[in-house]
Amino acid sequence: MTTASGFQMPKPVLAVEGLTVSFDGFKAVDDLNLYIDRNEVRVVIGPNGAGKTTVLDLICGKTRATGGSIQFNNRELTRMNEYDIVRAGVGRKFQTPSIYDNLSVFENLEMSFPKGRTVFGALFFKRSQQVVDRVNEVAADIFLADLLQQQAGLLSHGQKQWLEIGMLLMQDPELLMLDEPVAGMSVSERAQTADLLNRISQGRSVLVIEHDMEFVKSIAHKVTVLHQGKVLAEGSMESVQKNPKVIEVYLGH
Amino acid sequence: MQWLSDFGAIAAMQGFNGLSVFCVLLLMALGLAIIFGQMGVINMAHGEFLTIGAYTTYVLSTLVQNYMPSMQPYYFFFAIALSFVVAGAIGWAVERVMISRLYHRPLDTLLATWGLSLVMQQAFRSIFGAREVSANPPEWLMGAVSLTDAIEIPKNGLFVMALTVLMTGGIFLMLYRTRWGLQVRATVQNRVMSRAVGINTRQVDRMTFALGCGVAGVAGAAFTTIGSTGPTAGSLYIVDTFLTVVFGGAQSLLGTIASAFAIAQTQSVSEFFMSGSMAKVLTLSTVILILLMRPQGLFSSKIRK
Amino acid sequence: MDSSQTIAKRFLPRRLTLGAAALSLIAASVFGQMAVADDANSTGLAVTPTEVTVGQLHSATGTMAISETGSIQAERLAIDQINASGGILGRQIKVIQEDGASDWPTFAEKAKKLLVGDKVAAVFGCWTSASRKAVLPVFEKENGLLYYPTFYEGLEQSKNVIYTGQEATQQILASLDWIAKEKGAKTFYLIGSDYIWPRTSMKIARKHIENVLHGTVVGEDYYPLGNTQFGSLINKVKLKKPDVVFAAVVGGSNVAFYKQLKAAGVTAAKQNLLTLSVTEDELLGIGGENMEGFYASMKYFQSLDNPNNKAFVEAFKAKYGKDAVMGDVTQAAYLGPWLWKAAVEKAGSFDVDKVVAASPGIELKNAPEGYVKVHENHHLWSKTRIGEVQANGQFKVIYESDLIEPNPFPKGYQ
Amino acid sequence: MNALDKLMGGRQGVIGLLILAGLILVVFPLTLDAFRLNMVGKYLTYAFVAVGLVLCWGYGGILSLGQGVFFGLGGYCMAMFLKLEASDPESTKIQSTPGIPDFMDWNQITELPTLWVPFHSFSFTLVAVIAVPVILALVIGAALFKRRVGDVYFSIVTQAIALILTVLIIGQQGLTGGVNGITDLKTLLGWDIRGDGAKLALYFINAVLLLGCILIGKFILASKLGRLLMAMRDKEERVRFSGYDVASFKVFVYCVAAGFSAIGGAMFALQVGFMSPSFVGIVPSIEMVIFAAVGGRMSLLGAVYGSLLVNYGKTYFSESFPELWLYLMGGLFIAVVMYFPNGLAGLWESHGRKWLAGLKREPVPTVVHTPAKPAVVTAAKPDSASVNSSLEIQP
Repeated sequence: MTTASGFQMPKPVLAVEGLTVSFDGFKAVDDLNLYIDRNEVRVVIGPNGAGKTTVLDLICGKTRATGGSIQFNNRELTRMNEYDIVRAGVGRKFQTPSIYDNLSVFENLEMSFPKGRTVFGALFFKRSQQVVDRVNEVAADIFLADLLQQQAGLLSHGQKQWLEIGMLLMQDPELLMLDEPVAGMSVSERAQTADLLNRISQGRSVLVIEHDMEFVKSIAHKVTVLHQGKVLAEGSMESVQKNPKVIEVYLGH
Repeated sequence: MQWLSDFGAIAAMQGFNGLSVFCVLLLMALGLAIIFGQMGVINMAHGEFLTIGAYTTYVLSTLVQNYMPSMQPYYFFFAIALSFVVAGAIGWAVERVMISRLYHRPLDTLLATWGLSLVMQQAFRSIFGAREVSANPPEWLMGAVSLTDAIEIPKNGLFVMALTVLMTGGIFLMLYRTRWGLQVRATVQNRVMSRAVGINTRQVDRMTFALGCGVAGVAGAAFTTIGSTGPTAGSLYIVDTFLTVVFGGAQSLLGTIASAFAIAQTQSVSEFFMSGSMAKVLTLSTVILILLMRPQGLFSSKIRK
Repeated sequence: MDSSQTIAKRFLPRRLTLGAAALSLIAASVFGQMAVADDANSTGLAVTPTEVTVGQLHSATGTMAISETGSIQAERLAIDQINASGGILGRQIKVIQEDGASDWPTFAEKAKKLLVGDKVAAVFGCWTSASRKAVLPVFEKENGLLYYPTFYEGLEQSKNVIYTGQEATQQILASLDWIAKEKGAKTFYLIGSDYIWPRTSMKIARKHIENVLHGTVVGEDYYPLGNTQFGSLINKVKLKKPDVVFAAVVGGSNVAFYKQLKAAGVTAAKQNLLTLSVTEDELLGIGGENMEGFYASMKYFQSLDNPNNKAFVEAFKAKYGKDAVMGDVTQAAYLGPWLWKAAVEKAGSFDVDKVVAASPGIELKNAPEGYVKVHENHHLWSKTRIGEVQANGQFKVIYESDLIEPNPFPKGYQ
Repeated sequence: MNALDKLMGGRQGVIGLLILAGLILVVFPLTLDAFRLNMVGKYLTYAFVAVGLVLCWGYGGILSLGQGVFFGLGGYCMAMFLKLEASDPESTKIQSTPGIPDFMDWNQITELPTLWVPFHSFSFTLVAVIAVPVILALVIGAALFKRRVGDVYFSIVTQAIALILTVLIIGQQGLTGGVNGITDLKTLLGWDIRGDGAKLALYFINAVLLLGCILIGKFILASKLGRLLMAMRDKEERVRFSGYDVASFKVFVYCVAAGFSAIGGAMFALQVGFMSPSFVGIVPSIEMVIFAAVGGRMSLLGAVYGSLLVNYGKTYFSESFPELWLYLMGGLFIAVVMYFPNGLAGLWESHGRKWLAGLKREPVPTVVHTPAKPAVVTAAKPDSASVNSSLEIQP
């Protein structure tokens, strides 16, 4: 266990150990260790092809690991299927905003409400007051309170990003994984998002992939640098930025 | 004792039979492997392109018979070439007016091409009549080569086999050794990117589809030596052919070959021990069951998504 | 309730109907032709003083069109000839043709249309057993009259159907006897397409071979309709070396089967083959050279040498071109209208019940196949012939049986 | 909106359903003679399949080319019951073994096969009609969807299954009646189903059942499950990572579609009086897809009109110009798929409504989505059905 993530908390929420995946021999993620604590916002950075997105895929079950383990609240995720991982409390936002263009903002959020998830549950699902309240609450969080009836396809790019984050919040996950949440956002939107992330990190852990260093600075408690599927460096933003290996990797090509 | 040697001979011929069934299946599947495997287009009218080849051969053979009987022994090679051209040309046209508009809707391509197959079948019926016709292949293709007095190898079987090897080899070279093949595979991998690097994907698609249909045409020509030629002759093959390609793992030409071999041998061997119908059921069910357990087919590479 | 009778009742006082019926029966038996013409019109069928309507129900489209075209043409030819010779009971025959489209429910549907909608006096049609089975209930319910031309598996006998083709035993037994006698055949290999006619035929054949000829069946195989790969089968034949291959393969499979036999070197020189399913029609597709020297068992061949047949072939070619060929079924279909004509004239009425009643015993001396007679069981007495395939796509008739009694429910063969 | 409205899909939906009901329950019976009405009845049995296809193809994005399998199974279950009733020892006394179906007798079968025995019971038959096909669908669906088989693979596999079943039925003719199928069905519980009166009654039963299936369909689409189906077609990954077992939903609609088809098959056997493998195979299965496509793959009601129109056309043209028929059928199919992916319903949405609104000088109902009116949305987004259908299996 690296000293870095060692001793604030004996039990990290997420403990990734020796994680490895290879596609036809090519190791996209190679013997990776990663520990994230409650209330922590962790940002993973690294050059393209470093395996950042693959790590998220592995954690949420989209890709199956070739080796290693992923412990989430002492539950082994590597052998669980996607929806069980989600139900266990892991939420994941995709790189390109992935929402239901045909449905209204309200319905998009409603979809993620953790009720009526089985076939017959869905068949007889009733839009209770509880649901409506929750939706309004989240909508307020993600700055879309007055766009609830809007058809989601018509939202701006930034708003779509928020909506997807909102859909995750509906599930009230313990671990929130965001793949480039501010891509394509205006400066002001980025500020709002940073503020949003800081708010929602309370009581849960957030794992973010991001390129925009300004944004990273504004949210990251700790930064992990990936390179060729391995952890190159880990620590505070400052320490990482001083790290010669990191500089070499980033400026080296 | 006599019986034993007989049995050896039969075993040999049975093995050969398996091989020739394999070649037939492969020859049919090749065109599809290109169109479906490489382009991801489901062409339900594939069987009809096969029929086009068969009819082309039939027309040519009747012409030869009536006008230049002397050519009888040789016309067949020309017929094969012509079948390729005709089927290919029609395929090119079809791609242009129909397929090209449906690339983003694979399921709809399937339905539209099925409609096309209906039209083509009726067209054959209107032009050549509903009756089965028979292109008579050159004499040298008939009869069998007797290795021993017991072991006899049908010549047309050998011929189809040779043709299959030739076609397969050719397609392999085209796909993996030529610039065109590179473009095709590039387009398959990433349409947008290929366009960006200056590949005329439209052109590539069109040629690929035409090639696939052409190959089907050749298959049709070859089948006139072993099978019948009728308006619906091609549609008989379509399901087996698709299964072969799917079973092999669509993207992989090697897979297609392997699955054609597997299916053919199962069919041929089981036919030897049970009634033909049951053999068919057994073979298809086995394929389906394996597909249920391994939907990506025999050969398929794990892709980073 | 029988439609034609209800209508008859509706339009006529009962006594008159009965009287007329009785009268006509007497008239028919005594004066034959000269039956009371008015009575013929009292049946609720589409019969006017100058015209009588019949239906034709075959597949003009779909997979079966291949086989049924010949029948359509033959029936037309017969009807034209009858009309030319003054029609029936002084009436011209009008034909309504419906397309069964090779689809069994469509057959049933169109049969109902012809009987209920068009009120046709008789229907000439169907080819496959499946289509016949599909229309049979309709004909029995609506009390129609069907003339069915195809040689078939038997095991059926309906008041409303006249079977102008041979039933299985007629076609099979005589030919088996012949080949056993001529070729001293003891071992047989039975091969068929996988549906009821071949299977039933082969069952009859097996019983006859084992119980009567005291031979052995060394193999029995069925392939799906449309199958085109017979390599394994051919190898099995080569292994078992039967004296005779007894085949009932149909449709596209036929072509593949014989081409591959020839390709594998299994020719008449080495192997006796007797088929139930190859007529001149099929030979067009197979190509005579691919089957040369093999035998077919039919009741009719185009090459049959008698004046009736010469006239028939001539007329047929005159109407449909010199390249037209006539097979067994074509000829059987041609008999339909003539048999109906004879029965109607004997009954002196188009009323289905009367025509049916009059049918048994009807003789045709002008039949291309020679002489036929309608049996009480609605099948025909007929001769069975063995034809040897010639390279030119014709058959050489090398054997002719005596007149054989039809026996659709052969005891000891079921 | 209130429950009923939600179920029917708003006023538009209610009106549409009423019009259809009026047409098949009142107009047809009054205007058509017994013979034509019986034909319409037959067409309507195909509509069951088409309605099912709207659910699993139009909304679920699952194109099954093997619906004939379920239609056939349902039909055969019913036919087996009817055949047993028709083969009582009295009417089959000429057979060497009286009391068994005639075709079994021809195949030297001397006692009723075990498979047939339970079909002496009508209640068992009714259960089997639905259960057998649905269970099969469950197995196929579970096996394929749990493994994320791409849409096209699924289509091809289902097609192969249709082929297998056909060959099997034909091969086992001692058990199934082979190519001829199970023919000459006479009575249902002693009630002669061949008379015009009976046919009329059956027609109404059929029509009511069909409307029932449509209502079930509307209920499913109006529920959250309906929205989930659309969401899945749109962003399957997103749905999966919102904690849903995507496969189970696909299996569900597939089973529902199978169940509908089976009912259609059973009603077919009852109304037409026989069942044969020619409804199980590949060609009939794809034709049933045409019905749905022509009517509108996104519209339950459209599917019914599609079935009626295409079949009427088939009958009419094959009577008038047999030669042209296949050209028309093929052409129609190509045209619909290429230019009107949403079929008649789509055309109605895009033109009919405006026209109607124009007549009534009412504001045109805008094409904005409300969950209960999915057909409307997708009219705006024609090929969304297959936009994101991918060839390879998603890893």
